[in-house]
Amino acid sequence: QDIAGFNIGILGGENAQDRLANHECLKTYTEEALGVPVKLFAPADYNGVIQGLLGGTIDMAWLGASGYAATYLADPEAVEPVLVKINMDGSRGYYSIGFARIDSGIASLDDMEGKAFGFGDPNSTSGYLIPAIEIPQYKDGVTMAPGEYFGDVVFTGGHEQTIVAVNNGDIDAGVTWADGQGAWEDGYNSGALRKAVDAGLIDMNDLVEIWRSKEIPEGPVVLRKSLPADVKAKMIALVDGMYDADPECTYNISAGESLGFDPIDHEAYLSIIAARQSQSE
Amino acid sequence: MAHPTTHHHDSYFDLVRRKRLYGGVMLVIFVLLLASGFRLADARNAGGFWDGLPKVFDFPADVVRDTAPKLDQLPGHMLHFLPSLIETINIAATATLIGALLAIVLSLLSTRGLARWPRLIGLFRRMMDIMRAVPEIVIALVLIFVLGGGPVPAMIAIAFHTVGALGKLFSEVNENADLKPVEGLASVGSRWGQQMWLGVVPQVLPNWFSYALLRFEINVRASAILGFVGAGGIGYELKNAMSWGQGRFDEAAAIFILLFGSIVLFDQLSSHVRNGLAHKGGH
Amino acid sequence: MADAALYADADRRFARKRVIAIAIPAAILAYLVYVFLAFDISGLASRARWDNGAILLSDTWSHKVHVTRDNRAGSVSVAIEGEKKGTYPEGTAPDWVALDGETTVIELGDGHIVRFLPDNALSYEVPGFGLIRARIDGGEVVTNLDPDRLPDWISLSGTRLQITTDAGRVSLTRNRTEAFNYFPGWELFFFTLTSPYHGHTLTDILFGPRIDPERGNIAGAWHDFWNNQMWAHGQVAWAIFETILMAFLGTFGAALISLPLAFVAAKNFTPLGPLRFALRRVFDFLRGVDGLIWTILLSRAFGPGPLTGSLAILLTDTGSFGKMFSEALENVDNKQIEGVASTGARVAHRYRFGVIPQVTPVLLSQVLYFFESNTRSATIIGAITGGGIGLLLTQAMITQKDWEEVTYYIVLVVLMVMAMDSLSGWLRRKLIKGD
Amino acid sequence: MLVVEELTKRFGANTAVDAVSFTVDQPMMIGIIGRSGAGKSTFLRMMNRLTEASSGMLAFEGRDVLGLSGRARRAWQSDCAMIFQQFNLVPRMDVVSNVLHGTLGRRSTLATLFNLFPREDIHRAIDILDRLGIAEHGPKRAEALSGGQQQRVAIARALMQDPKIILADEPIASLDPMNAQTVMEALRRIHEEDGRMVIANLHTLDTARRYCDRVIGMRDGRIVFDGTPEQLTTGVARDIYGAGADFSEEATSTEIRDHAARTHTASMAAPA
Amino acid sequence: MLVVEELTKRFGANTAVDAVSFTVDQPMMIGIIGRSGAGKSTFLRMMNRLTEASSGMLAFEGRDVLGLSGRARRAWQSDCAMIFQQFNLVPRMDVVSNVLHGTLGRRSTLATLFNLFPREDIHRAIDILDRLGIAEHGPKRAEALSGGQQQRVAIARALMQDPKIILADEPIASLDPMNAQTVMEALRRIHEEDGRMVIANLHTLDTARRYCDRVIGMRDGRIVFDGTPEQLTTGVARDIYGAGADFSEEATSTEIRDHAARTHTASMAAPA
Ligand SMILES: Nc1ncnc2c1ncn2[C@@H]1O[C@H](COP(=O)(O)OP(=O)(O)OP(=O)(O)O)[C@@H](O)[C@H]1O
Ligand SMILES: Nc1ncnc2c1ncn2[C@@H]1O[C@H](COP(=O)(O)OP(=O)(O)OP(=O)(O)O)[C@@H](O)[C@H]1O
Ligand SMILES: [Mg+2]
Ligand SMILES: [Mg+2]
Repeated sequence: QDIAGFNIGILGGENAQDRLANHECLKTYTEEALGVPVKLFAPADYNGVIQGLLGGTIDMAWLGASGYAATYLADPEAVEPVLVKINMDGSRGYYSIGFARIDSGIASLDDMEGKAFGFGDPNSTSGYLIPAIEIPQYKDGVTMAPGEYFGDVVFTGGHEQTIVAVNNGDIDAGVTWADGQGAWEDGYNSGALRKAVDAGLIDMNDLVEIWRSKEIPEGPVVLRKSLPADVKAKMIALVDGMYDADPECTYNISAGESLGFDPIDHEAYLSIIAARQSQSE
Repeated sequence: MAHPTTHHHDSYFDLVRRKRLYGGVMLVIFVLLLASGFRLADARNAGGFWDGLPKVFDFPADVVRDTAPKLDQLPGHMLHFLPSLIETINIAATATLIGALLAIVLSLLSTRGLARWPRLIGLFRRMMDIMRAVPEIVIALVLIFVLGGGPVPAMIAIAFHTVGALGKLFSEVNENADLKPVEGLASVGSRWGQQMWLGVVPQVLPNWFSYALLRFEINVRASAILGFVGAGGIGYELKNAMSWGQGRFDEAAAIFILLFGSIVLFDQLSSHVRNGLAHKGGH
Repeated sequence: MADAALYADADRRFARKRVIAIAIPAAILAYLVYVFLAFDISGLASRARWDNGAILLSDTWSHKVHVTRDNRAGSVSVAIEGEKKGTYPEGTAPDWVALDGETTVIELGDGHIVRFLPDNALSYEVPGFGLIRARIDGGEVVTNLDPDRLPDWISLSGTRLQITTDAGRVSLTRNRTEAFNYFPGWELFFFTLTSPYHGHTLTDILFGPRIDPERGNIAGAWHDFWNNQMWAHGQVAWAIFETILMAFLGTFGAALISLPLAFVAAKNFTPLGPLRFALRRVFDFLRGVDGLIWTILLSRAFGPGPLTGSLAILLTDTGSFGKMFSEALENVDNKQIEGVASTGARVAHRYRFGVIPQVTPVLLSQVLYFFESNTRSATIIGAITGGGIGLLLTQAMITQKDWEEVTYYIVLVVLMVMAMDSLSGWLRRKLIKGD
Repeated sequence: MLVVEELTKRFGANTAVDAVSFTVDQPMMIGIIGRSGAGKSTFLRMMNRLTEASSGMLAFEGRDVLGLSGRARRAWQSDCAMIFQQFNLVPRMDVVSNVLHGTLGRRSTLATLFNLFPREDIHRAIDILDRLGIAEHGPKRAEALSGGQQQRVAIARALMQDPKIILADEPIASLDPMNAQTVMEALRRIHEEDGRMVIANLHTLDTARRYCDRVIGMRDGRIVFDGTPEQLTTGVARDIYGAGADFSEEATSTEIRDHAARTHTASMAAPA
Repeated sequence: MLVVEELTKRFGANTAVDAVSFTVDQPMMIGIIGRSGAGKSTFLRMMNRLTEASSGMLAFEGRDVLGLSGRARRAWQSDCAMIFQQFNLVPRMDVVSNVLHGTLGRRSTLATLFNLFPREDIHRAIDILDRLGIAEHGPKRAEALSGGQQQRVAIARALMQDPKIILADEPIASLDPMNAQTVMEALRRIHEEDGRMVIANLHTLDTARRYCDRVIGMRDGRIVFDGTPEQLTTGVARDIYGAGADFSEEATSTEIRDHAARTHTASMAAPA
């Protein structure tokens, strides 16, 4: 069967206008490859793209791992993961980093008893799902229910807001994402901390890392399952081969340096899905 | 018999022709705008209108499916979220109160015939226009950046917008106020504040009050919405529950019922009070 | 002397008035105090980050240029706002940066001079303070500063040095040496560095010789301005249009739908009580659920985009209009209807000539008022569904760095809303008073 | 040609029109007088079928008016034009359109829904306006006219119906004396020139005396007087108005007599 | 004690008051007459400083009235009470409060906000109302009173100011003759008993003749007559009113003469 158009949903920490601009090259390539008009959508939060995928109005997106799990749990037949970004060192993961202000005297989760802790967006893997599961494993007695171990647990709304909130002292510690490469004082090579440093919002001397998750798999590029097989094949080939064909465009769509994309499948996300399901209970 | 009045006939037919032409052109333009606007929006949307129409109830169905087995937990959830609801209502009430008080001052300052400094009327009007034009969400986000999350940024943001919105309505009310009492008070050597308080306020208070109530209703909704961007209250809880999706829709449903219930409650309450005012202050 | 009873009565009345005059402000004050306590306003003052506010404020009217040295590779780059799109071509730099092989000399102005020295060293001459020297030694930051007597504008740890002065900001870590220089204005607002028109004045472009041999000046300049990568004016214009489109479709669509429904919900036109009651509750429901929530519900069926936003506005407004229209219909003056009815006119004609002419001005003015206020709502709705200026605006705010863009968008939104305000006012006057 | 028998209207416990009977043999100008609440309006409204009668019979040229329904009822309304105290025009529409509404009983087609009336009707409407001396106001909105002019528009609308009867419910109560005279004279002329029957509710005796061929007095829903203007003595008027011996006819007068006194007191009363 | 010199007020090109000069040596009751637009109101408003003069001088007991500002200006307004044609009371407030407003020139805004009027002021207000014969209406809202009563409340407010001068701008123009008489008599009594100066704009000759000690006639902003009531002949009046030979004094009269004619025309004009 044929398709009349192709819609790409894009997420990420950059502002919408930059995101759209960065994906303009992908749009051009896709139009060439599929011969149909392509539209880009940059909704404000994960939920917008997830709803689009579930409703069948968005054909392709690059989701976070938790976002994929949410989509899968809502409708296993909606999308399939096809590709994942490869980092400069060849890894396919990143970390959730817990951090606090250095002058608060907090050095680890042990010092967080009775203090306020902040997550980002509930649909974020590193900003919520993984720390929500792994932090309680830190030691006995740690739970994520407000008022039990932590004095309060809040959602700040996103990585950027978490950083500002911790820096301001609104909350005592929070979690955000980083690639874990490079040095703490630079805010690592990439991630939300690095962006805040570059923007002049924070001084890494003021902050300290208090916790780090296990490696989190990068979120997959997903395609709607009901797309025609040839469309899927063309798109996979296009994105997979992008790094060789147009490194500049790869840089743009992966929001930084990377080694391009590699194929991946559903199995890689089983643990995340299980984690998400356990959080839903 | 038509002879002496031919020109009446002609002039009327001219009028009719002109009116039909204008009316027709306006109608055509409007229909064209609407139709092409719809097609454009449809084309720019991810999903088309006609394809989406049958799926309109998918999302509510998901929510219901998720909530139905956990119906017994709803009252518990509601109780749990009640403090957030109260926070939302407090935000709206405070913002309406502060906004209305400032709007009163600004509206008096910008009403011809009442203004303390007639030359500055334009300035105060522009001020209100701008306050009205800036969306609450913008101010809230800026303030969250400076003050941190919580109810205060939302309160200030809503109050700011309220000043502009109510200020305009209030000054329309003021314009219809009878100036005779004001002049009478001016002639005894009273100050501006006394003239306003005794001469204007008693005349316009019922109308001010009814507009302020209407605004309060709107502000309850606005403060719930600002919760979506981290300004606390019930909106924040709703957003978290909604965007998690499957698994927490029961919480979303509970919050939704709370929020909707209180909006309807205030709506009914305020239209009740306003009707009462309208009838009492008939003249 | 008047009757003592009159005195006593007046005294009593005035005493009561006085109590009311004091009780009402006191009640309001008490509530405000309660709220201030509940919202912890006093604590807020201490938590407020005015320096964040200062960054925001300065960023709204100024921009910064990053001079960055990669301490591992040794390469130096100059980039406006540190963005790839604003990077100066390799080997070029603005005139306050001297790229001199090993050493880079940066004049921040007011006598502040920063030098990126060989071996990952750094010197910063701060007038009135002295020369600050720092370098990376064995992965550690080593400086000539006395760690116990640091001024509060210097932040120093074993791994990082940061100096913030009025002239700019300098930081040094193992990986990078960086200097920020601040300038007023929105850099690259018209043309990015890649455009041949960058740095030319308007008169140059309009009347000067051809700058780009390929294209005419005006067409070329317009093209580069419209497609400016940094500011994306074309996209922003489209976003504004999309926002207005959402408001337009939503408002007028709702008006068309609610008009017939309002007749059904009006007491004097529909004798069927239960039907009227049911319809009124539907209106309440549509109105009670905010547009934003409708947006979320609808995004499953229609996906992101302006249509979803329009439909959300349409749903809420159908509720509002339904209620307002039916109230207007209940208030119609019966005289006109009776006048038409007395000639033996059919029901349809009674409505057409007895009802429609009277309610049109009321309805029209309500619709236009909503149209204006919906352009503002559409800004917020767009922020969630992915469309219009609202999305650009909130996203630029949430990422918290592009405050100059935020300012740009806010100015545009305010202008847009004010323009809609005057347009609707103009239409109201034209259609209602004139005719 | 008009027979009214035991016509009654009850609003709940209150009987507004109580077994009214009378007969009219030929077109004439009839005035109904009576004080406020006597049932005058209710009676006219029942004739035009704007209000349903509770019981009784009303026949015009053999037509059983009260039994008509649907098309026949509308045809009757078209034959029986009504003029109201408050004019009951459509104030936002132009004068000619208002007059054209008089044709709606006969020409209620789809085209008229869009305010598209036949050309010859428009010409006739303007001619009628001309006859009433207000043709030059044709293109104006009705609300832009003075009360007297608006009432003449209402009369034009009535004439446009080409009715057999014109009912006028206190046509001059909202008008100043000058305009009142013009309007009453117009009605009288229509009666005389076209031979149409006119029934007018009036609240002043002298108007009824001056313009009518026959006067019916009502009180508490019942007819208490039916005769010629000449028979209408002050004593009879006292009965109709239920007034005591201190009743002064002048208290109800609208005649223009004492010009100087009026203008200055009128100008004083207006701003009060 | 009152000196007016070359007092002028221009509204754009229009000169409303044109170089008016006169002097008053002792408290008296002065009537200013002239037809509509002659500048009477503008003159009084300038005296009270409700309208700023364009040029000229006005001094009262040596005080340069036009140069005052701020507190001194308010003190002058407090000394110079004003009574308006439309009473200019606060209609929704009770009568006693309205009278108390006369003391506002001396009260702070905050005290006003909380309704803190001293007890003795309240009692004095009631005494004044009593003097004017309306003490029993004290608790009623001002709007619930008849026009004549409202004007007396306005006079009470003026007396509450304990003023040196009372300015009255057509105080009886909105009143019926009965009430007009009461109000004029009250003003006259105040003048005679308290010795306050009263300046009243009047639009009728006979009132001015009957109550005033001195009459000033204005026409087109200028003083065209200044003398005793006795000097005010019909010829002079013709000058003032700019009327031709057909001028009848009675056309401007408010005296109570023909009661029956008045009441019925007044009742008719009201609904127009
Ligand atoms: N729709 C109605 N419902 C109830 N009672 C009514 C209604 N219309 C009229 N009445 C009552 O019927 C009685 C006669 O009223 P009607 O209007 O016919 O009197 P009228 O002679 O025309 O008086 P007016 O001079 O005030 O117009 C009055 O008591 C009135 O209150
Ligand atoms: N605020 C104003 N702006 C412009 N012109 C004014 C203003 N007030 C009064 N005038 C003009 O000044 C002239 C004198 O007016 P004024 O009201 O003093 O006359 P008057 O003698 O009191 O007349 P009336 O008997 O109608 O009250 C008139 O031509 C009037 O139009
Ligand atoms: Mg009647
Ligand atoms: Mg005057």
